[in-house]
Amino acid sequence: MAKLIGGLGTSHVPSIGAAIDKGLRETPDWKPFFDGYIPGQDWVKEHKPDVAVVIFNDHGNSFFLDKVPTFAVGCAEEYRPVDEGWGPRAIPPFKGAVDFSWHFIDTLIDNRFDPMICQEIEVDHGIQVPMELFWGRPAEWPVRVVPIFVNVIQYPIPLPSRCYEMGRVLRQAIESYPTDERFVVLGTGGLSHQLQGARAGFVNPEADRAFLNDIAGDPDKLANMSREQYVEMFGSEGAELMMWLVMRGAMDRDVVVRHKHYFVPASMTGAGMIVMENMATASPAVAA
Amino acid sequence: MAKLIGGLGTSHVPSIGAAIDKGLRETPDWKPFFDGYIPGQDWVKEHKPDVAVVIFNDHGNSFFLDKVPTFAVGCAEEYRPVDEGWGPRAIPPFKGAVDFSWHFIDTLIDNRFDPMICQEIEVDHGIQVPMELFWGRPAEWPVRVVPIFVNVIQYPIPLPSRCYEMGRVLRQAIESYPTDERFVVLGTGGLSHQLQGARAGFVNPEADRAFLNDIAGDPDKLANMSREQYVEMFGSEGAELMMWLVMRGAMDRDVVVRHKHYFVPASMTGAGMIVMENMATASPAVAA
Amino acid sequence: MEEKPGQDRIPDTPLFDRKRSLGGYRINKMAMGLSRPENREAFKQDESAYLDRFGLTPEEKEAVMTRNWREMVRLGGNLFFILKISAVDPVRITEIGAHQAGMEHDDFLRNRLGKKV
Amino acid sequence: MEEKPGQDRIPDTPLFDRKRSLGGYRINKMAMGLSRPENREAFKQDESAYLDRFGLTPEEKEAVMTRNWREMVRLGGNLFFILKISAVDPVRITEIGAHQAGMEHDDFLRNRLGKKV
Ligand SMILES: [Fe+3]
Ligand SMILES: [Fe+3]
Repeated sequence: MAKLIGGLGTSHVPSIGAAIDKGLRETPDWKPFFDGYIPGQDWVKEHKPDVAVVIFNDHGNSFFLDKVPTFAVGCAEEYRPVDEGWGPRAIPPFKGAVDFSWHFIDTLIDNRFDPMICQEIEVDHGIQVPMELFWGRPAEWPVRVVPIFVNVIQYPIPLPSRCYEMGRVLRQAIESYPTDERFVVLGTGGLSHQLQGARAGFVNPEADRAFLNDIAGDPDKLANMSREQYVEMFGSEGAELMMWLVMRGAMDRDVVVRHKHYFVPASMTGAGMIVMENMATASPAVAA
Repeated sequence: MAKLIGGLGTSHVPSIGAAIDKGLRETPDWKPFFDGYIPGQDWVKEHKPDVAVVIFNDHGNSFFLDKVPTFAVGCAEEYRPVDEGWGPRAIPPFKGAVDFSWHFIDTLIDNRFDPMICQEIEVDHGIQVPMELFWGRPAEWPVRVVPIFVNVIQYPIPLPSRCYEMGRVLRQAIESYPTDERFVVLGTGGLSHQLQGARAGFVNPEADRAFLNDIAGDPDKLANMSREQYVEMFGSEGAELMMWLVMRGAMDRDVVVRHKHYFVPASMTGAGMIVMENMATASPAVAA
Repeated sequence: MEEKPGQDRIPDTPLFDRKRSLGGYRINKMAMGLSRPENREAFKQDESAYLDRFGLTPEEKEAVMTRNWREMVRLGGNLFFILKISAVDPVRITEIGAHQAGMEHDDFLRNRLGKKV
Repeated sequence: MEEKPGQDRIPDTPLFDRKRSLGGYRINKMAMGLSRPENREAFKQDESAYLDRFGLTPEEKEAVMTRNWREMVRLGGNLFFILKISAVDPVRITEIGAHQAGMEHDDFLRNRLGKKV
């Protein structure tokens, strides 16, 4: 059976992609941010996952307001970067883990989830940036992906606890998948930021740091918070942080934190990263 | 609070619409079929519902296979007939019950359903034909509609029991809606038919008649059947009959059957109709 | 990943599962295109060129151009999409059914649908 | 049905709820259009004509043409859509933020984002 080897969390701010494209990595504004991801990149190199399940939201690029899915799961052979207004970014297309995607969709339906099923879809910075942050900019991505789109823009957005539940179903799908492939799950988005209204520019480093602790140690607390609490604590756009709960729901109750990083502001956002392994299967030296 | 005054069930075969368009209502092939709906039309005239919630499936007209929602709920001001290949049919557009649609969507999300939310969408014969069968062909529809699209074409399709559960949430939304509007819910599709494969032309009048009994008297049995049982019993396309469970799930356990009709074949389909009221609120003379 | 439809779980009953949806994607997309008047016109004018626009394989093209409904379905075509061909090039749905059942039309009406013909 | 956005549930924090989604539909659809190169070209060539294609009201047009971000949001514009305007007519997102906060750009960077400027 397939195996879940880790849960990763990261922000997905578009300016991060733009900074890479413009060669700003070593500038004083960006260096401390990017340096924080080096341990995450090393972890990925060492653990060589085959499949990355990436939970993110579309930002008015693949979906318009005419038809907004609450959850959408990709099962395409390939996902190309979408034109967000500046032309599609020059990064390699993502190869899909098609067969697992369908297995996951079957498992979702059996568990009373109602996903939209996407055989043909383009993807925005919501998945691009996390992939670049952990895998750099290879000529071809060394992992195949399963994109999970969550509506966190148009209300009603899903309950945080529903995201957490979806993670449990994802875990079940991975553990019932008859290959020996190695899976990582990436929760993306956040941390605190607000782009609209008179509170624009709101960041909350204290809440962000607490979140990075709780996502590992007390995820039930985060899953039981209301949508309004997310907005209040992390800003109107920072509420997307609830997508990390899908990733966390796929993991065991007890996890080991391998790496963690926080930097503020990346553009207008509190930017965080975490690498976790399940305690039960973590290498003994560290788990002890 | 709003009130559920009845649950209607009907087939939605496209040939029915074509027969109306071509003026075939009085031909020997069609007259017995259409005559069966007269009591249903009378019931509607007498009870004057304000809002019709219509559960149906799109037939490769509003959605393609690139992005297939499991459940989609309309919240548009207007739903125009889609071009199914013959040009859009000349019937009046449907007016949406916009505010209730959003209330229903909120209620679904709160109850752990994951609908796609549609503010702009065209509709096919799946809703057109049922509306014509019960309301005739008025210059303007005297009810506003809430379309609920269910994927019954591309597997995995939802579980019958999930459809039934959605009906309970629909009921909750109606009963918590602060107007005095009168609601009917229409389950549509079926009954037995198969359009593809060597078993094409399969109809099962015996199973259809049993279904028309059980949908009133023993809906739990129908909700607990598997998707495969639906296909076996009602044909590959007849399996869409499970959509009637959304309507039935919105009603009380005990109902009164006001009218019922069965005719086979309408085109290649076993065609059925039912009109039910909740026992508790049915007029005493009949409920007794 | 197998591209072609597999065994029917229920005899003679093709379920439109992932394999058929994948395998029939080109045919179905081509047929979906026929819901636009300009595409119906293009299909009428030069069917072969219209089919090429959607990248149909020679096998798929032949199935469509010979109106081989059984073969279209075997290749993953879903009836709700390919039915749009009958909007351009009229054929009754019962004829499409009879063809798939491998029966004469009258036999099909009589024996499958119980009609008196 | 009220068309205009109502009270914020959380102070100074417009949630993109049904009212804003309905009210801002035209602005957002226009902005979504800018994800296509030919539309970006049309916007650059004749902004007013491009906006008319999407049926913007005079109030909406004025908000867009004066790059009044606060007003666009008040009218139901969602930042993820209207941000595409900045792909055609460059402006930093922090400037858009500062405008909405009603602050000078440097003050905004310093006091909201904690930057040393
Ligand atoms: Fe985001
Ligand atoms: Fe149908």
